[in-house]
Formats: sequence, C-alpha cells, structure tokens
Amino acid sequence: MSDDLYQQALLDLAKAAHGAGTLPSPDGEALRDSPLCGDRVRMQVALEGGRIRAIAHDVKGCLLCRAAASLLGLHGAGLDAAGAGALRDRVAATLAGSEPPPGWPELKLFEPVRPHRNRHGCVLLPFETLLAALDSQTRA
Amino acid sequence: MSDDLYQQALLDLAKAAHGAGTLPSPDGEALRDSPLCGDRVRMQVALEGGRIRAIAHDVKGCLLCRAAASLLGLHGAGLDAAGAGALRDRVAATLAGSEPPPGWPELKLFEPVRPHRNRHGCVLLPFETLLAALDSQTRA
Amino acid sequence: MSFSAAKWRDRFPLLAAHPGLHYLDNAATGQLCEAAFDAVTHHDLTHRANVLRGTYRLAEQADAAYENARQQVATYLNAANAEEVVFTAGTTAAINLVAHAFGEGLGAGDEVMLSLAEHHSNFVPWQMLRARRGVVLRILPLAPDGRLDLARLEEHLTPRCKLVAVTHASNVTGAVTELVPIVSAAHAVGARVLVDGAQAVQHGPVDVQALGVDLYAFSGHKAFGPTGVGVLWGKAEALEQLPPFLGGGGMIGRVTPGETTFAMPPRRFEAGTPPIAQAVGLGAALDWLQAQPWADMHAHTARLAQRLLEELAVLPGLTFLGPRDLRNRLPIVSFNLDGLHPHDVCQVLDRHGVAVRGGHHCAQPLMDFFGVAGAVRASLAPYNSEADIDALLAGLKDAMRKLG
Amino acid sequence: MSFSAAKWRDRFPLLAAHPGLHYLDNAATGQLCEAAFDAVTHHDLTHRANVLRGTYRLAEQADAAYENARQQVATYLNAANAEEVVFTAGTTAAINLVAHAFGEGLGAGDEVMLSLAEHHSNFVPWQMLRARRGVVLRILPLAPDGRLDLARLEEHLTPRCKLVAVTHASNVTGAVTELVPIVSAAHAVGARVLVDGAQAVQHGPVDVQALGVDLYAFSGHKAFGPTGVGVLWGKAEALEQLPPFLGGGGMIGRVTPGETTFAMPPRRFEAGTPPIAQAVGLGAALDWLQAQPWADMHAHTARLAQRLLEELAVLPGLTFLGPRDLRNRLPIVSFNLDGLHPHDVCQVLDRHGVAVRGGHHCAQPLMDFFGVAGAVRASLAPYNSEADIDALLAGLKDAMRKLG
Ligand SMILES: Cc1ncc(COP(=O)(O)O)c(C=O)c1O
Ligand SMILES: Cc1ncc(COP(=O)(O)O)c(C=O)c1O
Repeated sequence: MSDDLYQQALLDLAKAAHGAGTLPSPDGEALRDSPLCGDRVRMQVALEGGRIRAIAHDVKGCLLCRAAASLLGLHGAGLDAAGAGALRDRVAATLAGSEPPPGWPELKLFEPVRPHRNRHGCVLLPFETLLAALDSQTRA
Repeated sequence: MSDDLYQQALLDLAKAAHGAGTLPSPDGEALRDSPLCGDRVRMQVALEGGRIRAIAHDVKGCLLCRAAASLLGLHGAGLDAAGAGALRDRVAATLAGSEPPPGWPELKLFEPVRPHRNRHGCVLLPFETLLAALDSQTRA
Repeated sequence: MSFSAAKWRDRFPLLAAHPGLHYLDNAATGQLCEAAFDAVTHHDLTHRANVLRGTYRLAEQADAAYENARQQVATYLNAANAEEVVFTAGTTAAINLVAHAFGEGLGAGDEVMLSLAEHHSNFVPWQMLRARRGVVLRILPLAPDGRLDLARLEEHLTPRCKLVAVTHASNVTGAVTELVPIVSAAHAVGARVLVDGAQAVQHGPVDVQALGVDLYAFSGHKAFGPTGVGVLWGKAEALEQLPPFLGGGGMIGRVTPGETTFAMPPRRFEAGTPPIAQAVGLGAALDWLQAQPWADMHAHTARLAQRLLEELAVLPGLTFLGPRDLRNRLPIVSFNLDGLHPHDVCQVLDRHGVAVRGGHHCAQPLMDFFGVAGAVRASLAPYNSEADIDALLAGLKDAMRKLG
Repeated sequence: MSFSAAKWRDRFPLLAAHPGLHYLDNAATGQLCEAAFDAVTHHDLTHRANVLRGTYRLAEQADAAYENARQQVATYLNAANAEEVVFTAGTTAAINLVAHAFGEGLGAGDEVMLSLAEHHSNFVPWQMLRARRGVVLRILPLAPDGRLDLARLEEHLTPRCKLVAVTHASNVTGAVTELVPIVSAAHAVGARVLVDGAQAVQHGPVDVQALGVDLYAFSGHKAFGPTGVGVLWGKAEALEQLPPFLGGGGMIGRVTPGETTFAMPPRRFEAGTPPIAQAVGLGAALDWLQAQPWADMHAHTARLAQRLLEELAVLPGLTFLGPRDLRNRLPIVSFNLDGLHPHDVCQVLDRHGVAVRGGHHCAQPLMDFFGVAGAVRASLAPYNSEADIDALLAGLKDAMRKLG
C-alpha cells in the first residue's frame, strides 16, 4: 500500500470528473456540506424502476472528494437505494481497514486515506449525498 | 513569632467573649456572612457624639473570628467611624506583614495567621461588620 | 489479597513524594494518578496541536488522542457509544450545560426535581433557570440520616416534572442515592434524569445503561485526573434533542451573518478548543482505574471508614452528618465536635500532616438541614491507610485538648 | 541582537524533541513553553488540592499558586487589579460568559456591533443571544483587504448599541484592529467594548488600560500555555455590574432553597472547581513571555513574514486573503493557489514536515467575503526560522507540481 494519497490514478479520476454537471429533470437531488471544512457536494439522480439511470454532480471540494464523486459518475448507474447504502458502508469499511468491495477497483485508490481520519469525510461525502438524493426522491 | 495559631492568650481572648450579647437600643447594627465558610457576625453599636459608647456582638465563627470580636468588645469603645476604618486597615496590614498598631497589643496574637491567607477573612470579619454597623447608623 | 494501598499510593506522584502527608480530602480533589500525569506529559511533548480537521500528522495524532479519550470515558461509563461523551470544563460546567440546553425547552409551570442533599453546583444552576424561565423547583426532602426520602418521591414527582437532577452520592454524608426507583418514577411521568456523578466515578466504574439514567456529569480532578476537564454523558437520543449551549468554533455546521446550523453531538456541545490534553489525561486515568481490583479496594476503604466511624462515635460531643453505617455509602465521613469550629479543627489537624476540609462543603441547604454551619469532613480514597486514620484520630484528640 | 530563534525554540519541549518539524499552525495552537510545562508539573507534584478555604498547607499552597497566576495575568495585561482577571475554559467560554451575563441586561432593539472578520467564537454567541433576546446585530463591513472599514463605523454604531465585540487581530488575515477609534466611538454612544484577544496576547504583552477597552478575552493554549484555560479580563466596574453566568460552588454568598446571593468578581464568574493547574501554567507562560525581548522578536517574525509574502506573491495563481503589507499586522498569512484545494495542499506540505492548516478557520463569514470556501494559513511564532519558510515554499512548489 502506497502512503501517497495523491497517486496519479486518483488525480486522473478526480480530473476526469465523470458525471460532473446537471441533469435536465432529475428525480432526486441533494446538497450536502462537510460540517467542518465547508466543502459542498450536489448530487442529482434520474431513476428508472427504482434504479439509477443517470447521475450528475457538482463538487466544491478536495481531490479526494472529487475523485469519489467521479467514481460514482463512472459506476453509479444501476444502483438502487439499498445498493447505494451498502456501497456507502463498504466504502466506510474500506477506510476503516477492510478490503474494498469487488467490482469497484477504483476504491483501492482510497486505501492510503486510511490513516488520515480527518479526510475520511472527504471521501464519504459524495456517497452520502447520493443516498440523500435517492431519499429525496422517495419522499417526493 | 510562634507558628502556633492557637496560643493560650488567643484562646482566652476568644472565650472571654468581651462584648458578647445585644444592646437594648442600638444606634447601628449589621450582620455579615463570610462568603465562603458560612460564618456570621452581628455587631451592634451605641454611639455618643459620633463615637462608640458600647459594642455588642453575636458571633457564629471560629476562634480567630471570636477572638477578633472579643478584642473589639474590649477596646472598641471610643472609636469613631474614621478610627474604626483605620483600625480595619491596620489589622489587614498586620495580617499582610506590618507591625501591629500601637495601643492594640492583642493584635500581636494574630501575627501567626499571616501565612494562612484563607484565615485572614476570619480575623477581619468582625472589624468589617463593625464598619457596616457604623455605616448603617449614618444612613438611618 | 491482590490490592496493596501502599503500592497504590506509589502510583500517585505527589503522595509518593510526600510520605508524611495524610491526604483525606479526596471528595474535594483526588490526587493525580501517574497514568494521567504521564498521558498529559506525553501528549504535550509529542502530540500537541488543535483538534478537528488538522491535516498534518501532529494534528491527526492530537485528534486521535482526543477521540481515544472519549472512547476511554465511554468504556468506563459503559456508554453505548463514544459519541455520547461530551467533554466539558467539569461537573459544574456540565450541569450548567444541561440547565441551559434542556432548560431552554422549559417554561412556567414545568418542574425540575432536586434533592436537599445537592451540592451547590446542582442547586444554583436550577435556581438561575427558575429565575430565567419560571420553572418550579421541587426539592425532595431527606430522611433524618440525610438520605433522600424516597417515601416522599411520589409527592414531589408530579406529571409536570420534566427533569430530575440528583446526586449519585453526597459529598457530605457519603450516602449513595438509590437511583433505580428514582429513574423508574421519573420515566413514568416522562421526566429525564440527570445524575451528578462528581462523587461516584472515583469509586469504581459506573454503568449508565444499567442505572437507566439519561444524563450523567462528573469532573476529572476528583477522579484522579487533571483539573480543567469534566464530562457530560448523555443517551444519544437525549443529546440529539438538546440545542447547543455555548456558541463558537467546532460546534457549527455552517455560519453566515444571518443563520447558523449546528453540528451533531458531541461536537454541538463542545464550542471552542476543548481541554485536549486534560481530556487525554482523564481518559488515561479512567483506563487505568478500570483495570483495578475494585472489590478489594472497596473492602479496604470500607474497613478504614468503619474503623473511623467507630472510633469517632466514642469521642465526647461528636455528632455525625449522615448515616452511621456503611450500607450503600461511600467512605466519606463528616462530623462536628461540640464547641469546636471546623476550621480550627482542620488547622490543628494540618499540624499533624492531616489534610481534611472544614466548612459547608458547598452544600448549605444540607448544612441547614442538619442545623449546622459547617462540618469537618474526612473523605477516603484507596491509597489511604490505617496510618492516615491513626493520624486523623490523634490530631482530633490534640485539637480537643488544645482548643476545648 | 539578543534574540535567537533557535534558542527560543529550545524552550519548547515538543519542538526541541522534533527538529524536523516546521510548525506553522500557531494561530490554531501555540506549542507549550517549558515555563508552563514546568509550572504545571511542579503544581501537580507538590501543590495539588482544591482551592478556596482549604485550611491545610497543600490547599493554602494551591490557593496561593492560583491567585499568583491571576496576578501574573493581570501584570501581562497591565490590569489595574488582579481581581479583574476571571479564569475561564478559553476564549470561547469567556465570550459566551459575556454574551449571557451582559446579554441578560439587553432586550429587543438593543444593538451589538461585531465585524465581518470575527471568528465563529465571537459570532455565534451573539447570534444565539439574538435568538434569545431579540437584540439586533450590526456587522461592521470590511475594506477590500479584509481590514475593518472604520469609515463606516459611524453608520453601524448607533445610540442603541450597548456592546461592541471585535477581534484584536484576525486569525485569517492577521490584520490588527485599530481599537482606539472604535473604543472612543463606542464609549461616545455609551457602549462597552469586548475585545477578542485570542490572536493578540501571544505576540507580546497587552495594555488593556492604554487600549481603553472594557472586557478582553483570550485562551491559554494559543499563548504557549496549557489547553483547558482562558481568561476574561474586565474593568472592575464593568465586572461588578454583570450578573453571574454559570451557577455552582465557589461563586455564591449563601445558598438556601429559596434564594442565593453571589460572590464578588472574579469569583462570581468562576463557578465550580477552576482549571487550577492550567491557570498556574498560563500564569507561568505569561510571566516568562513578559520578560522576552519583544522588539527583536517582532523584527524577526516580521522579516520572515515579509519574505513569505514576497515569495508567495510570485507563485502563479496565488491570491492572498488580507493585506499584502505588514503594517499593523501579525505574521499570519492566508492564501489560495488557483485550482488547488487547501486540504490537499496541507496534506502534501505535511510530507515535507510542514504543519499548516487549511479550511475555513472558523471564519466562514470572512471566507464568504473573500469568495472562497477555505484557504491555506501559515501562522508564525518567534520560534520559527528561515528553515521553516524554506520548507513551506519548497512544499508548496511540490504541491503545485503534484496536484496541479
Ligand atoms: C480570533 C479568535 N477568536 C476566538 C478563538 C477561539 O479560541 P478557543 O478555541 O481557544 O476558545 C480563536 C481560535 O480559534 C481565534 O483565532
Ligand atoms: C456532589 C458534587 N457535585 C458537584 C461538584 C462540583 O464539581 P466541580 O467543582 O469539579 O465542577 C462537586 C465537587 O465539588 C461535588 O462534590
């Protein structure tokens, strides 16, 4: 495990910013602040049969946060609420030391964040905002 | 200077309780609590031409406080307000390290209290209550 | 028996350095244990930085140390969750926090029940709340031995009661409060229960879940930890319902000149830079205490207290404040000697190397109940020994001779 | 020149033990000086006891040490009287004390004036007061460089203003507030002035009498003292007019279930066991600081800050938050690099052994004013050296290469 948080692959993922932008008519949407650093993520989802058809996000945040959002833009389609919740938990577990879940190879990029507990929130924020966006849809 | 707070002469002075009791029709009266130990002194004065003619006190307090009140009972007559104020200051100065004022030989008994700063208030309380009693008279 | 008071004493640097000191003022402040001393030193020499969001190593270490302390406190209290532990400046600060945060939800006619045995720190904040919001204070009376009179609970605990705030143990009589009936009666009328644990935690781990209480406060300095730190524990759902008390850095979500949102507990209640090194020291003290042989230690202090009670009882003119037996009671013994003022007695005891406190012990309503202005109090910790009791008794006899 | 940064650094045990550490987060927390460390250790090992009315030697020593610390603070602030010094848990606690005690006398329509540059600790307590009592908050705007816009003082300081609460120096821009015109304008309308000195006292002794302010707050941990302690200084006549804030032991005259009377300042404001050892440590820190060659030290830190400002200014995409010159300004430098997030920058700097902080620095209204979410902040103390600036600049270049 490299101790370097900022591997080239993580930088590339962040800068690719998969899913950045807005959806024309989202089914769900949420805005979340990081309570302590002022970072902010907006997530929009379009759904089909309870599953995510499309994701769009707008991130004012650090590279870790941007990479996490980009990862969701890349692979989020197809998740339902339960799947998104499980994913969030698996990401948290990965940060706490578990092996990343199969099928999400990019999560390996966050392993070096483990010892930096104050940065865990940066990685988790997009996942949590996605959950909130799905939840907003349920309640609408 | 003896380090012993409780010299026989001090005990004798306290137990003599000169001036303990009440005056039939006092010209001034005050009740003072020690803010931190709950001790309580009541002082009454009868005046003549602005000077103390008679003193009476009721003390719920420690031996130091009782000895100080007794000393006032013994020698307080004849003081006016200015004299009582000056006396209070001289007693405070004695506790702080100065020589006791002439004419009050018993104040020497309080010299061993000097290093015990938490007890200075015990000695001063009767003097302060006397001032308050004189002041109550002025205002009446 | 695996416990040795002499060996325990050696774990307290001040006591180890002062072999002639008979320290019997533990209810005022316990001596600092080596574990806490070392933890604070280590923290200040290797991990000192502000907490929250620092991204450099030192700050990460400071954060980890601070949150580890939170976990150590949670473990000692058997809290469900470390997030239920709020660090404060002490018991007094913790109780005032509740009086304000919980108190903001109360209004005229709402009731708060206390007992007559409370320390000023669990009395005055409620009087001040009464002045601010018009709540009614109900004061549970005491049985003649100073224990809370539970027979009169029903009479004082009305459906208008929103909070019961009682001490876990009296700092004057040592009487331990029977919390279980109080908690069930309080919960039956929908009231929360805040317990002042300032005198309890230093006598062994506490199980807040088993007690069933909602909020629990204590101080570091009485639990062999540093001054400047204390704890408010609260059930997660109880804390979540409380608005913040103090405003400042660290307790907010977002601040604009117009509006501010607040963080989740425990942070919501920790405005400003917390007592970081002191919390680390307290955590270390409790972690160390947790591993001690408490059954042996209780037997040891009870034996000393029993002897003290017995030998005092035969002194002429002696009156106790509080129960005369040791059932459900801490090794705290308060008394008066007829005609002798507590401060004079303590002063003479000091010349015997005996440190005890005289005065009202910040419990004037309880003093009034006993009809005295003050008392002499000897309060024991596991490091005390027969020699301390010997010195106390010899000193008392000397005081009676000298002052009588 | 009699000042050597390297020798000064050796008086800070953590820094002496970590020669590779470039600690530039002094505005968050200063490192603990040896004087404070030794004083706390000495106190806990030789004088630990509760304060107030203990009549045994240890308690007398604890009292004397605590009151001596009060005098040391008074001397550092040039206060008229040690009784004007109230020990608190920190700046945040001190400001909240004023917001409650002074705030209780305010009502709807009364005004409190702040500035837009305030730390959350001098913002949120007033917002909470507004919510409690309906006072109006007036926010003095800033000039483009982040300094308080004194030209607009008259417009915001109305005859309804009862209190002006402003920072002595910004924790983000380093700008030092010109207090004299503010104080005279405030006093002209009958308002009191509370100054948040959290960033000021660590840069040399303060003269509260010369400043003419009424109340002054600061924290121990930023002034090279312990965590867990702070100070509210107040003019005697200002403190005497304030009701108590927290209730508990030590701050009362007499307590009965019906009524309670309160002690005189400073005790009226020190409910419960104070942070005794921490106050002793803070007193020792200030006593030591008082004797330092401040003119040389100011020249030293100004030279470092000047170099930092100059070398940063030429980096591509760099923007400063705050004045670009050092006139009337502390050695605190906040900035952003275009496209780089402060936390990412700080994390790379950490790998260079450079400890700086990134984020909103508990000053979100000020961040909003500058139109940013956060910034990187390097804050200097006299122990910093050219080597620290070298490491910071090298690290920044690395961060630009790595993250850009
Ligand atoms: C200007 C200013 N005011 C107030 C505070 C709050 O100080 P503390 O967190 O020590 O209470 C700080 C420090 O964070 C500050 O920089
Ligand atoms: C029962 C009780 N409650 C509260 C307190 C107040 O604790 P502190 O002074 O540490 O805030 C004390 C100690 O003095 C106490 O004995």
